[in-house]
Amino acid sequence: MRRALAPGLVGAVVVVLVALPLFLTPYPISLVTRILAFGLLVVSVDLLTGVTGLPSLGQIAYFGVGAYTAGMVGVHVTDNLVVQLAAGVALAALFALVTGAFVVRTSGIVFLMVTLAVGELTHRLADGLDAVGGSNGLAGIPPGTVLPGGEPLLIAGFVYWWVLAVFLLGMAVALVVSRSPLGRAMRGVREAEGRLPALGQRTYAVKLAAFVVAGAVAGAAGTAWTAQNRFVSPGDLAFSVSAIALLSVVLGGAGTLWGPLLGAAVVIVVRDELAAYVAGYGELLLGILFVVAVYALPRGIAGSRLRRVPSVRPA
Amino acid sequence: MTALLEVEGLTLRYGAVTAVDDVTLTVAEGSRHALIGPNGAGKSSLFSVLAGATRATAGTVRFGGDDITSSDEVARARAGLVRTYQHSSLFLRLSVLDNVRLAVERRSGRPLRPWPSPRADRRVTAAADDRLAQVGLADRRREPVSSLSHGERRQLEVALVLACEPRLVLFDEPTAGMSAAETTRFLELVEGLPRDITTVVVEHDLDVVFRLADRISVLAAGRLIADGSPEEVRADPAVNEAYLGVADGREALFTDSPEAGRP
Amino acid sequence: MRTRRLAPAALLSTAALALAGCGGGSLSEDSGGGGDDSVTVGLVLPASGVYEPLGVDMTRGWELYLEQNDGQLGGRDVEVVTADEGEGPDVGVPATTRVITQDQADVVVGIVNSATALGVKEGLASSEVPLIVANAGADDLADGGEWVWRTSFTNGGIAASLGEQVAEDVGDEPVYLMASDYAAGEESIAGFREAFEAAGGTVAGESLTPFGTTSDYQPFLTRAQNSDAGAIYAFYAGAEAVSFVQQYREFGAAEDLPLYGPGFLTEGGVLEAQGDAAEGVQTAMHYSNLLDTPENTEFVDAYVEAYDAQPTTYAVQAYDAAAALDAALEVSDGTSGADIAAALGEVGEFSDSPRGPWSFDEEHNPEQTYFLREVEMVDGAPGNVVQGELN
Amino acid sequence: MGWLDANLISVLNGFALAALLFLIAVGLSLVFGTMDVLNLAHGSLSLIGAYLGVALVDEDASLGVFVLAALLAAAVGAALGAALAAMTSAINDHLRQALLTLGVALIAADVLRELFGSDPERVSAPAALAGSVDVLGRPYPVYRLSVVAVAVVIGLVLYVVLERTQAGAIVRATVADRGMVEAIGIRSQVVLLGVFGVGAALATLGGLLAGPVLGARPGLDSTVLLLALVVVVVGGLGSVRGALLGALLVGQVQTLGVSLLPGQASYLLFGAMALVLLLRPRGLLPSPYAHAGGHA
Repeated sequence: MRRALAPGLVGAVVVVLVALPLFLTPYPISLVTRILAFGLLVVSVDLLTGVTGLPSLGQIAYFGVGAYTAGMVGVHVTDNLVVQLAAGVALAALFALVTGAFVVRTSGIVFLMVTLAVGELTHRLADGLDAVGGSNGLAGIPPGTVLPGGEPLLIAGFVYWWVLAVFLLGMAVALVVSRSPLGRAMRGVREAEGRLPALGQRTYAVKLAAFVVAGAVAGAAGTAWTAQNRFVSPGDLAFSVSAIALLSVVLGGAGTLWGPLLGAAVVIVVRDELAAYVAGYGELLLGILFVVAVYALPRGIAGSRLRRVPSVRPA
Repeated sequence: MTALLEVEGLTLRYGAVTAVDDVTLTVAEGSRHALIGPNGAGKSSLFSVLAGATRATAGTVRFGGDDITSSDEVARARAGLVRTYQHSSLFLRLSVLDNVRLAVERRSGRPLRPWPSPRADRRVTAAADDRLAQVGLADRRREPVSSLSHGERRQLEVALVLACEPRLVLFDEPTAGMSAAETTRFLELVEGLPRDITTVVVEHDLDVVFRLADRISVLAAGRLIADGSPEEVRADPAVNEAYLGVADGREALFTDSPEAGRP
Repeated sequence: MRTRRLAPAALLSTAALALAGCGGGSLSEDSGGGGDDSVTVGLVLPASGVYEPLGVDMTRGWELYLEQNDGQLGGRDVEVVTADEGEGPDVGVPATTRVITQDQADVVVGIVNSATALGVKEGLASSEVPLIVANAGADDLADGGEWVWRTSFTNGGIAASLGEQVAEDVGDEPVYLMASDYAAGEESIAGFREAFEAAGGTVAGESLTPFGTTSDYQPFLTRAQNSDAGAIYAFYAGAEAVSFVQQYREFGAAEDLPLYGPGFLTEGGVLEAQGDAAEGVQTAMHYSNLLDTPENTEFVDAYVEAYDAQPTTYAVQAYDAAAALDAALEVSDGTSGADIAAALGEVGEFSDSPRGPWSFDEEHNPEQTYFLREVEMVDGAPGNVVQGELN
Repeated sequence: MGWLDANLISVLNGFALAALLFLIAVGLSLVFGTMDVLNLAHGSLSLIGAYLGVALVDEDASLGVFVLAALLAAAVGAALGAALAAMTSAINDHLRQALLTLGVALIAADVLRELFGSDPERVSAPAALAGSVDVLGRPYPVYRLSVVAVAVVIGLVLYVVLERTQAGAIVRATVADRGMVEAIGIRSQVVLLGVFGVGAALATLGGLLAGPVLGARPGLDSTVLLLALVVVVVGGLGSVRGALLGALLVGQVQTLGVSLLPGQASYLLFGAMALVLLLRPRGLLPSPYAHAGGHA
């Protein structure tokens, strides 16, 4: 089945990523920074959608909680990024636990729509809460520091390194979980949710655990987003971001974790970078990309070494 | 011999339809019990109630002395009352090994542990491999289930069930759709199960039933009309009549189509 | 299998190598352009999303000024790099980041969305790049800080200019306030309420209407009609303004409740779509294409000739942003961001703007005249006819 | 003024909105029920209908012109629906369908923007239905009242066709079990093409009829798509009656609900949806024929 990527390869990729600021100028490095933060959000969507088989349009809510928490901690408490990360992840996981307790009772299209509702309600809450800046967003977040009393990170390359660290941490959590007994149970839910109870396993517990882990990873992604932009606005929590995140998963190859990451990179590069050459047509390019991908890459960018399984409908 | 499963006055109604009507029966520990009956007799309904997938309208079910009438599927499985599925319901895109590991982990590991632990994982894998060897699938352990044949999938079903360390296994028409060779292999597998695992088989194929069972319960129109050794049941005129409505029952008993029996 | 597993690394390293062609590294402070005598302007305007019509008008206003000045500002050659602001900060902030880091812009002009403007404010300040806001109206965006200048308006300012006039018009009757439920709407209502109540007016009620669902204002219009209000003050823009004014007419509110609001309610393409439904709506704005001054007539003629369309307030804001930059570069010592920001403080009054004379106040917002406009049919099409000055 | 007097107009307006939502959403629901395709380009179909209104119906258009435009919109919709059916027929996975149809929607949005510009446009009601009549002492737009009538007629026709005709029986059977319909020799591809065509035609027709109420503008496609999704999921996927109930509920939430709880207006729609789905995951009136609507 899904064999681990060769450790050597992973190591090489990490080395390249760490070395990037040595030869990339500030703009490309900020682009890669954005891809990493958004990519981590997409990985959290993949944990639910690809690994557990629960298509989610709601991870943006936990991303938002992480991002706003980091911002609020930055404005009111401390500019220490480690504290912001911890607070963001903790609150996002807590929010995922509270909402997930209800949400994971559903599955399939209904899960998709309930998570959409959670995402939209969070979006509107951010828009309406003056304490977090309302529709104008939360501005005035000071540049972060890594060590207490250390130098604030103002230079693109250093901000990138922090975001990379958060990314690697989140990615490690996702990989570890996906290879754990919980990960196996999550794939079990995806493959045959109805079968697990007959083995004595409550799917509710598995789904809720997956939801909380995914929420925490999305929260980490949110704090990374804030660390880079030093600004959060309700626009970051829009339905379109959720949709693009979900489609990045499909584009990359659901369930593989690294495939959706590539999907996220392709989407950001196409929408934000290529689009700069044809101003105003970013969405057109994205649309063409999606349509072409469906036919040209039937199993996503990551491909799949599995034989295609004929889809079996539950009777 | 002590009773492992005791069913008393079990009734299941869907609106005006009574699918299971006041059934009382006992499954002895270590027995090879079979549940048969003509089309629409209520076998599947009874099976579903015993497995905990459907809630009975009335009556009680005791398992190992405990009242499990209101326990759900999960609680019954944990207590050692485990079912198989008529249509293979496996984790198709997971490997054969992972399918069994899911069951082993539930039983003897920490199924929700969110990190791998080499030692615990080795133990689980070893236990899973034992089960696979037991059902003869050791050489397919790395394959995805989707690449298994129908018969192999039924073998894997058995491995999954065994991994749950059951005291009683409910088989739901296990040989439906199998070739003759597959059926033979499957029967050998079930016959080879240790005696501390009790089995209850719901089955259409009477050859299978009479080869496996040491005790047979017969349902007709939701009621239990006979309950005894294979010889007693074979000789029971009520059984023959229920199956046929005509004098010679044996023909029909063998030509029953497996599909038509489901409500 | 081997090759497939290599795919991510291959992709990443190719990307890295390709990008490395840009040379450099990103571990040192970046001072951002300024080295030579020409000026790089980052023009960040929406080319997609709901604000695209504003982006079109503003690009035209900007280009018209440059054309009229032979592509030079303050006697220096200007290189313009454009970026799509999109609909919100999620697109606009990275776009702005690109023009200042990648394109090394010395100054950024544009920004329609207030959230985007607030989102880029810090980054621009820390990069020492001045921002000339040509639309975004958030009240505290320009606060006298060194790097932000605004040629448009403040939400509260426009709203406040109407207060006294409406109080006078309605006499004893109260006014019902309505606005789209986001920051600009709240600021607009707050600004109006303060000035209106100071002038002796009373408020009958207030509704903030939700965004982006059905744009159905009937429940709120009915509330206004059921109140004892004698007039409505409303803040809407774009498609919302079209729906609102149309429903204001259809549900009969127009029959007994005169409608007042900031000029976005009936500006440009919005007014075209509203057609005669907008007749009689009275708005406050710092410009109207029907303003009868020699400066404006000349501007409108040139604009119509160039684009075969009537100019809007948005176009004038961008036109004046170019004028402000022109004036600043005229007196500036150099072309670095800091030079330009310092020079913007010395430009004085703009006396030949199409909107009439204006200057930067101490918070760097425009000190300007607001006009009371009323929608009337002019040559068969609705237009914002200027009724007089507000202040 | 009594509570009823004050809110009756909101209730009435809720019905008008529900009528439009029903027309647009019912196609989405049927296509999902029969083809198992979640068509995210559904909102684009409606926007195309609205822009057809912009192009064909001018301010003093007669009722005849409006009806012709409506028929043309339906025809265009049917053709586009057939094309979408062909595009999605080979793709069984819901997520890849979503990728494909959302891609189509993004492309359609930019094409429409090229053709009609990005300014919001108004779609005129036919001259005969312009203006307002007094309802309970307040002016109410005649056009909205007519929309309710049209929706009732179309809803009845749909109901009769689905429940009382041979074609309807085949469609119902396809909802229940696609394989079985093929087994008895009916080419389900034809059924699916037909349903997609009709569903899309209703979407464009609904879009055109909604024009004088909602206008035509970039972005309206996704607004309409979200609303239609809420309507069909709340009502129960694959069922005409469900779509109707969902539309009625969403219509009232958006008018009466907003009028009673103005402070919570922004949260009402999605809050209501979340509540319904948590209590009744398959929607209020799931199709009696449909397989469990839960799987993705």
